[in-house]
This record gives sequence, C-alpha cells and structure tokens, in this order.
Amino acid sequence: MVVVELITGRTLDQGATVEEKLSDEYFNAVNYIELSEEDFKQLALKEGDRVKVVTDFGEVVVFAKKSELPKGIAFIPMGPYANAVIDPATDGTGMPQFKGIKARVERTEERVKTIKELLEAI
Amino acid sequence: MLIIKPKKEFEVCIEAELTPELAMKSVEEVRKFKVYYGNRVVELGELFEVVKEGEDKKLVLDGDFGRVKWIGTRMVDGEIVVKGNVGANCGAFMRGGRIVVEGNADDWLGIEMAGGEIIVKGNARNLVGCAYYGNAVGMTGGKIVIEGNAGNYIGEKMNGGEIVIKGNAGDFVGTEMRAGVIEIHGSCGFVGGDMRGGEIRIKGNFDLLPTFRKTEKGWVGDVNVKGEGVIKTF
Amino acid sequence: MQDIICTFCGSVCDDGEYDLEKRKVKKFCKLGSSKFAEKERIKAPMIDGKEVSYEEAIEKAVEILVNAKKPLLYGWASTANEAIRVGVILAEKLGGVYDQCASVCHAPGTLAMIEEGLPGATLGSVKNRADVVIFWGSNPMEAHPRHGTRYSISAKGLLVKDRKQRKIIVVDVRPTKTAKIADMFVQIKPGYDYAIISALRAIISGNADVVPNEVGGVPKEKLVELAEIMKKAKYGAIFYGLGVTQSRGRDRNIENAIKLVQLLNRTTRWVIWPMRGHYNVVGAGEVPAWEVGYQYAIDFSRGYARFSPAEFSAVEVLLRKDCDAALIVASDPVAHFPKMAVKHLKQIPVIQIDPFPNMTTLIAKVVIPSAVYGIEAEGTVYRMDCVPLRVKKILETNYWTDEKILEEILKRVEKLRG
Amino acid sequence: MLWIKNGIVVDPKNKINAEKMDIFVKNGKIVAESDVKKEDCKIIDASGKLVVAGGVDMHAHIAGSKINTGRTMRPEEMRVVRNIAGKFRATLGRVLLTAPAIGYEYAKMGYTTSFEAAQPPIGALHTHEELDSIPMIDKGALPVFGNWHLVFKCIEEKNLEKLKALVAWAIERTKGFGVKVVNPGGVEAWMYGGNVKSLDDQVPGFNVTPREIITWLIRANEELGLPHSVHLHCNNLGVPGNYQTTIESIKLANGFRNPKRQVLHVTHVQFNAYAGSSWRDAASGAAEIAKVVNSMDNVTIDMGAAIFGHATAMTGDAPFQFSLHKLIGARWSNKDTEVETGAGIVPIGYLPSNPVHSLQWAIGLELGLLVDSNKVVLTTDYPNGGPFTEYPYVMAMLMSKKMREGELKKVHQYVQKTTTLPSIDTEKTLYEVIHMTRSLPAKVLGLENKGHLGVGADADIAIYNLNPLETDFSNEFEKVYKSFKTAEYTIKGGEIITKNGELVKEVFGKTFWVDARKKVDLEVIMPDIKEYFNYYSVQLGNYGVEERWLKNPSRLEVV
Repeated sequence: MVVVELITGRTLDQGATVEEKLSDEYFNAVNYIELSEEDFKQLALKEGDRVKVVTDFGEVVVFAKKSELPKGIAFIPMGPYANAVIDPATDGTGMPQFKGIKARVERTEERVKTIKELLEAI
Repeated sequence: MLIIKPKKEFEVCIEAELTPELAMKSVEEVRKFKVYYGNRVVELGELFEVVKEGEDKKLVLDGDFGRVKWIGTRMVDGEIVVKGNVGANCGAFMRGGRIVVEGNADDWLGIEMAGGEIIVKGNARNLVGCAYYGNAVGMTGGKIVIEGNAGNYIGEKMNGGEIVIKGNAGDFVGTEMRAGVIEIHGSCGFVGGDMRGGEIRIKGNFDLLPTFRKTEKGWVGDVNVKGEGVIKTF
Repeated sequence: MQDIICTFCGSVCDDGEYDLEKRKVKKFCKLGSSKFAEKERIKAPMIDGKEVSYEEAIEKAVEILVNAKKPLLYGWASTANEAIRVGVILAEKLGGVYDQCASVCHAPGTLAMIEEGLPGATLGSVKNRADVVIFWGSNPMEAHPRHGTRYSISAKGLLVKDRKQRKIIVVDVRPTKTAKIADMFVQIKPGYDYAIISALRAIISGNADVVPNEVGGVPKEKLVELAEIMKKAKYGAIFYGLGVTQSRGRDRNIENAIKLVQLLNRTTRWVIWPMRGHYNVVGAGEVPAWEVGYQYAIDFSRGYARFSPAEFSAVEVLLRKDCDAALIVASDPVAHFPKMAVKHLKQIPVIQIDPFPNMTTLIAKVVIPSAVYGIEAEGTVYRMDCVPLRVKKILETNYWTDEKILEEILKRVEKLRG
Repeated sequence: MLWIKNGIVVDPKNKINAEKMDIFVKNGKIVAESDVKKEDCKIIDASGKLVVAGGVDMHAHIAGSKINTGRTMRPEEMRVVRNIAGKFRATLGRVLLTAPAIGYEYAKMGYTTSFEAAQPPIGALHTHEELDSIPMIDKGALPVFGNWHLVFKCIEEKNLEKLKALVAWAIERTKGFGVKVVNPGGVEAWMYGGNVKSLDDQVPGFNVTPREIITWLIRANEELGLPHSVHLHCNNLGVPGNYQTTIESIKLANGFRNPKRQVLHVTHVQFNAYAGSSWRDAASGAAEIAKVVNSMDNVTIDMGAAIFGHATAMTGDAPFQFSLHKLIGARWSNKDTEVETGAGIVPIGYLPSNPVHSLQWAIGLELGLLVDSNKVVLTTDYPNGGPFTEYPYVMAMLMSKKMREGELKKVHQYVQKTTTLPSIDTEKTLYEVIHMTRSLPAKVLGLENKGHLGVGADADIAIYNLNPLETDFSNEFEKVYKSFKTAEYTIKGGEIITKNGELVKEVFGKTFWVDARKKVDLEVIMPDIKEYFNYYSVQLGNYGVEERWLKNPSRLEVV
C-alpha cells in the first residue's frame, strides 16, 4: 500500500470522448490512476494491473499507469471514477475538493467496474 | 417560552426567520407565521407543532432543524435553544440575545454578527462570523463558541467580537481580519492571510503563512498589508 | 465552409474549415475534431426509456417542474446564450435554482472577483503584448490545445512577435505537458498556492526578509527569481486553471493572485484570467448576471434572485437534498459530481436536454434530445475572455434546439402559473 | 389610438410652454387631431397634469461587459428587490440594476430612450444582447474609437478617406450609433502602464496625439454627416486641474460647423471640471468651462452629476480606473481589449461628509446651472455619478435655489469656497429642464422623432401629476421631485406601459443603428483592416453583428 495525494483533472482523451460517455473510449479515458515510478514500483505493479483507491469518502478500483509524477502524487482523470473518491465538501464555496485528497492505493485483483455498474452502486 | 417541533421530515429545506419575538405572540399568531417551504409560502403551523409555556422571551426548537435556515436572523434579545442541528445562516446579523445549538450548525453561522452570543455544542461548518458576499466587514461584536470543530473560513474580515473554537478549525482562519479575537483550542490550517489587526490564539498546530514576522508578542503581520495582527500559541 | 467556430472548449477557435462532403473539420485540435465528428445521438425524446414525441416529453417535463417545491436547473455551459436566457427566466418563473457548470469549475474565480475585481484582458491583448505568460494550475496543452498557438505561448503578436520573445512559466504540482514546453517550471506542494502567492507579494513589495527559505516546496531563491521576472515583464499574463480553483484555498488562492496582480500593476502591466473550460461557460454566467443579477448558485424560491454558493450551488443543493426535481441542460452532472451529490439526483425526477447520451441519461425520467450548437444550430457564445462569437449552423437537422425546447416549456409553465 | 385630453403640454422643440392642449396618438406616432377617429380613441384625462415627451438619456452605461462585470463583482448591489416575479419579471438592484430593472425603472420615471455610451467594438454583440434584454425603452450604443490602432494608423497617414471608411465600417459592424472617444491615446498608453497628460502628448508607439485623434475624428464624423457628433470623454478625467484640458478639448470644435447640431459633445463634464493641483486643494473649474461652452455654438455637454450614495465607476478609461483603485483601495476590474480599447470598473460612493465628494456634487450642479440650457444635458453618467433614478433630484435642484440652499447645509462646507454653487441664483425654468431631459438630448443624438410631441414624433409620452401653471417650482421642490420620480402615465410607442409607478405592459423598444456605408468607399480601408486582423484573436469574417441577430433593429441610413 502507498499513501498519495490524489489530484483529478482534465486530459486530452477524456476531453475528446466527453460527448460519448457511454462508449468504450470514454471508459478507457477515465478509468485509470497515474502513479509515480517509485509508487508504481513499490506496489510491484505492471501496466494494466488494477489498484484499489481508498479515501475518507469512498473507494474505487481502477487500472494503474506509470507516469512522471513526483512520488506521493497520483492522478485520476476527471469523471465517475475520480468522483467516487473525492471530497464532496465544498467548504461553503459550492466547489467540491477535486484535488489534493489523501488516498491509499493498494494492489487488487478486483475487477474495474463499468460506468453503469459504478452508477448502480451509488 | 415557545416550543416549536417539526411535524415531519421535510422534502426540501425551509427558510424560517424564527426569533424570540415569536415567544411574545399568541400561539395562533405563531402558527400563521410565514415560512418558505421551497417555493411555497406556508404557515408555520402546517409544518411545526407549537406549544407555549410561560411568557419568557425564549424559543425552544425541539428536533432536527438542520434543514431550517435563517434561524435567529437579526435577533436583538431573548434566547433560542435548538435541541438538535441548525441550518445555514443561523444568527445572521444578530445584535443581541443568545442562541444555543445542542447539535451541529451549518454554514454561515453568525454572519456579520454585531452582538449577543452563539454557543454550538457540536460542530460548525464553514464561514462562521464572516462578511456576506460582497460586504466589507464581518463580525463586529458578540461571541461565538463552538465546542466541537469548525470548518473553513472562520472570522473573515472580522472587526470585533470573539470566536472560540474548542476543537479544530479548518483552513483560512481570520483572513483579512481587522480586530477581535479568535481562539482555537485544537489545530487549524492557514491563519491570518492579509490580517490587519486583531489576535488569533492557537493551541495546536497550524500552517503559518510566509508573511508574518516573529516578535515577542507572537507572529505579527500580514506584512503584505502592513498588518499588525498577532498570531500566538497558548 | 470557412471561419467555422468550434463549440468545444473555452478557446472557441473560429478559424475552422468544414468539408461538407467529407463531414470533417480542418485546423481544429483533437478536441475540436472530436466535436465535429459524427457520434451516437439520443434518437428521440423519451419518458422512462420509452420513445415519445417532443410535445409529450415537454408536457411531462412541465408537469414535473411545476409540481416541484424546488427544481434545480443545472448545466448551461454547452449551449447558446439564447437558450440560457430562456432557462434563467424559466428558473425565475418556477421559483427554482439556477446553477451552471462553473460551480464545479471556475466559479471560485467569481468569488474572488467579488472580493478584489478582475484585472484582465482579451486574448488578443495577450497575444499582441504579453512577454511573460504564467500558467498557474492550468494545462492548456491538454485542456485547451490551441490556446498556446492562437493566443498565448507561440502566438504571433504585434509587439511580441513569437515564442522566442515570450517567456512561458508553469506553476503546478506535477510536470504537465505544458510544463515540458515552458521556459521555467515551478513545482509546488499541493495546497500551497496561497502561501506561495503571499510570499511573492512580500518579495515584490520589499519584504523578502520575512519570507522563509522554503515555501510550499519551493526554495526562496526560486521565488525571488520568479518575482524578478514578474517585475521585469513589460506586460505579463497569469492564466489560472482548475489546479487553483479545485484545490485547497479555491477562491482564496485566486483572490491572493489578483492582489499580486494589483501590486504588479503599480510598476508594470499584468493581467490575470481564468482558463474557462466549456465553450460557453462564460455565457452561462453572463446571461443570468444581466437578467437576474448573479452568475451562478441563484435561488428564486422567494420570487427574486438570491446568490449563495454555500447554499444554492448544485452540489450543495444536492448534498442538502434541497431540490425535488432537476432539469439538466447540456451537461452531465452524474459523471462530474461527487458520488454523494449523484445519490440525491438518483432519487428525484430528472429531465435531461442534451444532444448526446451520457451518464445523466441513464438516470433521467424524461430525456429530450437537442441540436448541437455550432453544427446544427446558430447562436451566441462567449469565449473564455468574454469575447462574443456567433456560432454557425452547418448541417440541417430534425432535432429541436435547446432554445426552442426551453421556450416551449416556458410557454406552458407561464400558462399554468399565470 | 390615444387621446390625451386637456394636459398642460411643455414641448420645447415645438416652442410650446405650458399650454393646455390635446395630444393624439395613432400607430405609435403623434398625429394631428384630424388623423384619428375620436370615438375609437382611448381617452386619458390629463387635466391639470404635465404632458411631455418621454425622457431621453443620451449617456448611460446600461449594457455590455462593463455593467455586467459590475453586477458580478458587486453582489451587495443586487440585494435590493424592486419587483417580485409574477406577470412581470423579478427585478433587482440598488444602483446597478439588472437589464429588466433598467427598463422598468426608466419607464416608471417617464424615460423612454437610453443610449449605452461605450461599446467596445469586439464586444458589440454582448452589448446588443443586453440591450435586447432591456424592456420598455428604445436604445442605441456608441462604439469607442479613441484608442483603436486602426484609427491611429489612418491619422498617422493623414488619410481622411480611410478614416471615414473605417468609421462607417465599424459603426455598421458594431450596429453602433456614433463615434465615442474615451481618453484618446491614454488607454493605449495604459497598455504600457502610463497615460497621456496633455492634448499634445505622443501616444506610445504611434505618431499621433490626443489633439489629432479628436480633430480627425470630428472631421471624419462631420464629412460622413452622422446623426450624432463625436462624443468625447476627455483626457485627464478625475485629475485635479483637468478643467484646462477640457477647455482645450472643447475648443477643438472651432472651425467645424453643422447646421443641425453640435460638432462635438463633451460628456460627463463634472468629472473633467476640477481646478487645483491635488485633491487637497481641488476646486471647481465649472464656471470657466461654462464660459467657454456658452461662447461657442457648436459644442454641447452633459453634466455627469454626482448623487450622494452608492455608485460604480465604469469607463473605457482604464488608466483612470486604476488610479481610482489605488486612491481608494477598492476592488478593481480591468479589461484590455485587443488593439481596440480598454475598460475598468471600481466601486465608489459619494458621501456628503467628504470634501471631494461634495465638490463633485456641487460641480455637476454648477454645470447644469451655468451652461445655457440649450447646451447642457442632464445625466449622472449612470452608474458613475449615481443612479439615473435620481434625475428628478437634479431636475428639482436646478429649478429651486431654496432646495439647493437646504442641501448645501448638509454637505461638506469645503464647497463654500471652492465652487460658485452657493452664489448661483439661477433657477432653471420647467421649460428649460424639460428641454435638458428631452428635446436637447434627442437633438444632440440626432434623433428627429424623439424628445418632442410634434406631429410625426414617436408617441413616447410622460404624464406627471404636476400642474406647471399652479406649481411654485422655487418653493415646492419636494412635490416637484416626487412628481418626476413617478410618472402618472408612461406611454411608449403609443402604448401605456406604466401607470403611477405600476407596470402595465412589457414592451421591447427599438435599437437604433447608423449605416453610413454609402458615404464611403469601404475598399480604401479593407486592406488595412485585413492586415490588422492578424493581430486580432478572431477572424474578420466572425467580427461584428448582423442586423438579423437583433430583436428590433432600426437602421438610420446616412445618404
């Protein structure tokens, strides 16, 4: 298990598929977490492995990807997977905290849910 | 004393500017008091049971008022006791009297409060004692005590009065504060951004901004506004 | 067809070429090309998944809306001003709540503007004059791919001729694609934007001695270097993004950055502007501002507009269960709201107006498909810098426009409400 | 059809001064008695009431990015509820109003026309969208020219034909009405953090001066024969000592002549009428300015009166707005706009206890009193000097020395020695004040069918519960003020839209725009425009506003 500061945000692929949310392309554009090389190594992951991301606000299973992030920072593209674990509190601003959430990431054998399954589980 | 009790669970939030003045009215009048149930204007009696016990200027809100907003707005004297949670904007623009919340308080507790006392036994959310949107001055007098934790943005633009938080507070305490005292018994995040005056006392940990000078009095700043506010630990 | 206007992101590029035969757009980026590509559509209006006529769907929508104690009317960032205006008036008539996508995007910038104003510029000013551009928590290479070539990074301007004459700085918590092409990258600790901006203000105003050796993961020398660059700029621009608005500090970060810009303007010229996301998220705020006084998080339950993001932003309304019906126009809150907010949305009747099926379609009771602005419908939109553009109709369609659907709803509501 | 019976008519354009007469309306126009069938007319009994043309506001900021930014940054301004949603729209606003509120409040006061005084060309469509959302009144907008690189280029080349073609092209593209000039050259200097300080300062990067910009634009405007003259917001606005710049600018009209109207309109002169060298020794320069204006027959001004209370400074004069922000420490919005123009917004307020604010208040009134009534229009430069809803205050003040004496007691006594207001005995007549609010602004704008009640005029009419024959304007100023605050009837295009301050019917007026393309050869300027569009952030083909996008456009063709 590693502890990370989770960031969520836009990506080019997420943007290009945002009007096709029920497509496989969108599913693939938003269902992963980017981890730093160190964290990736520490979890003994290889590309395509799955991890469970757990925060105070929920948990979600996503695919793991290696990226150039600094150690301790992880990134999930904005979308339903990210939103399963972000902090909904807006602190009176109307804006939930989409970035900078403490999360635990661990290797898992669990399946990545489809978008519909994710929605049904809410 | 007037006891008001919700009759049912509400479908949407209610706006009811309940003040101790109501305790001075007859039960019939109180039942006819207009409250906002979403976009419907309804009589208080439709949604709440009303019981009168004696003549003192006191309101007992018996039940969960967590979805009832604007309780105690502009009150000047008397007392409100909320037996459960209270909704947003409680004690807004309050000038005197006392509000005791036995549960938790929602956002915007004591907006621009000028006098009186608010005691929350549970937690309070964000924007306690702040200036309302676009206004220049927050709390100017009176006292707010939160026995649990408080959220973010406590005492922004505060220009008098006192806020005491027995637990932890969130981020951005006393931003642009000019006068008054904020006391935090637990820990909090950033403190005193662009503070001009007043005092913030903290018992636990906090995030110090890089714009305060260490002096004998404590941390003085914010230098970005040539401020003379003081942050100290106790 | 020439001068086609893109209805994807806030850059609203207006130099596209559309090939009517191949049904393809040229010159646009990956996002713009995807916008103009053919894709799956909602085929027909539906009630509970069953296909119906537009009129039947509208009748049902009206029934839901007029019976609601507090309907939430949300979305609006991907439609035209003409539709937004009808939507705002509808919210006023219904005594509902109007909120728009900015509330989970750039609305903290509006809160900051309430505190300090917004010293800004059109993108054309930046292109012509800016010799220093800072992307703070924004990543145009992914979110606004042509922003750099058209307006900011390598745009060919009148006074600043090209990329070589312009210094590009990225401030972010991670090395983004934009950071890779920048002249300077300042990597900061998540959540320390506010402290870093305070430190820059102190350095610039001659109080560098107070600033500790390291702030938010950045060594003081680097901050001093950044401050020097800012002071020496002839015309600087800060473009901030969701990295600032969606993380710790939110509006307070921006407020602080605006104060930094105010300070810099005492000795040189600087402007600051948000990198707005959707092509007309600016219109979704400007239209209600002139119609009812506020940009977002507007409650009409008392018969007039009130503004309070702490209470009337869509996420807060949903978290407090403070709405009993929802009309979602040109947006997908089910995909983009936190789980707890979606939970309430699943429990109330939802009406959706959108050209494309999305996650909100999956929970909507009434679904009304609409035409795509900029392709099948004409209308006015505001680019991220508030420059108005009239997007074009290129292709014929049988789909109704958002404006027409909303007008029909409004007409019936007015009839019922008198 | 309407028959307004037995009213006391004041109609300065037609030289009617408080005469009892009937007015007839058909198809939205004033017509002769013989043109109506009396039995089909709706009769309004105006016995003992004042009947005048609907008011014309020739300079206000009512639409576009400036006021809308003002609304956004000032939610505290939007918390005054004026109307609850019902048959009519909900309206809000203290001084800054929502678009529906602007229309409703003008109408309640008997005003039926208002012009947006500064339209950034690239933002023209936004201005028009907001104008289209303002109910009740007729509208127009003045695009700004004084800091546009293309204008500088034509002047540098001393090419009048190009400048004329540019003006005609730009007015058509913006669906604008005339030529507005804001701090010529100064806004361009602001792009480098500076300003211009005199008419002969060189504009950075260009071989032109403010003097040349103003003069050349007057020349182009007059050769084009536009309905309105150049509309000038002078250099050095808000700077003590600026009255001299204002006088110099006014004199630039010398040598130009137009039989129909002025050749230069200088706007919100109150803000440009300060003597002294700093705010510590500032004084009024109004008397000197009045002398010059009165001595010329080709210049008009408007007051830009300051009203005590809240206001919001919003102008295209971006460097001034920044100085104001520095001076008072208030919020500040700025908008540098392509290579065209700029703008700024700062919240302000006028306090009677403040010597400078009192001075500003006094200067506005001095201008209204000292300048010939045929040359000064009543404005507050809404919302810069305050709300337009307080025009009746200014009207009453101009007509009553007694009212002024009372008000002078309430303000900072600094004005006693720094202005001539306490010593002015003039009391403008009702006829003059009606002229200053109706027929004169209509004439200044070049709107022939507005501001009067002659046959053929638009049937925009206000009826006030005020009998001019029985009113002592010197002493009954409270009654005068109250009467003008709320018209008994406001009639727009022949329809009753308000009655005693209640809304009767929502109508949407016209937007006037001027088409002077036939007067020029656009091809002389197109190559330059095309070249300059390399430095725009939009395509030339996407620039501008088409007539069919507007709700109710009315084209005035110049031939």
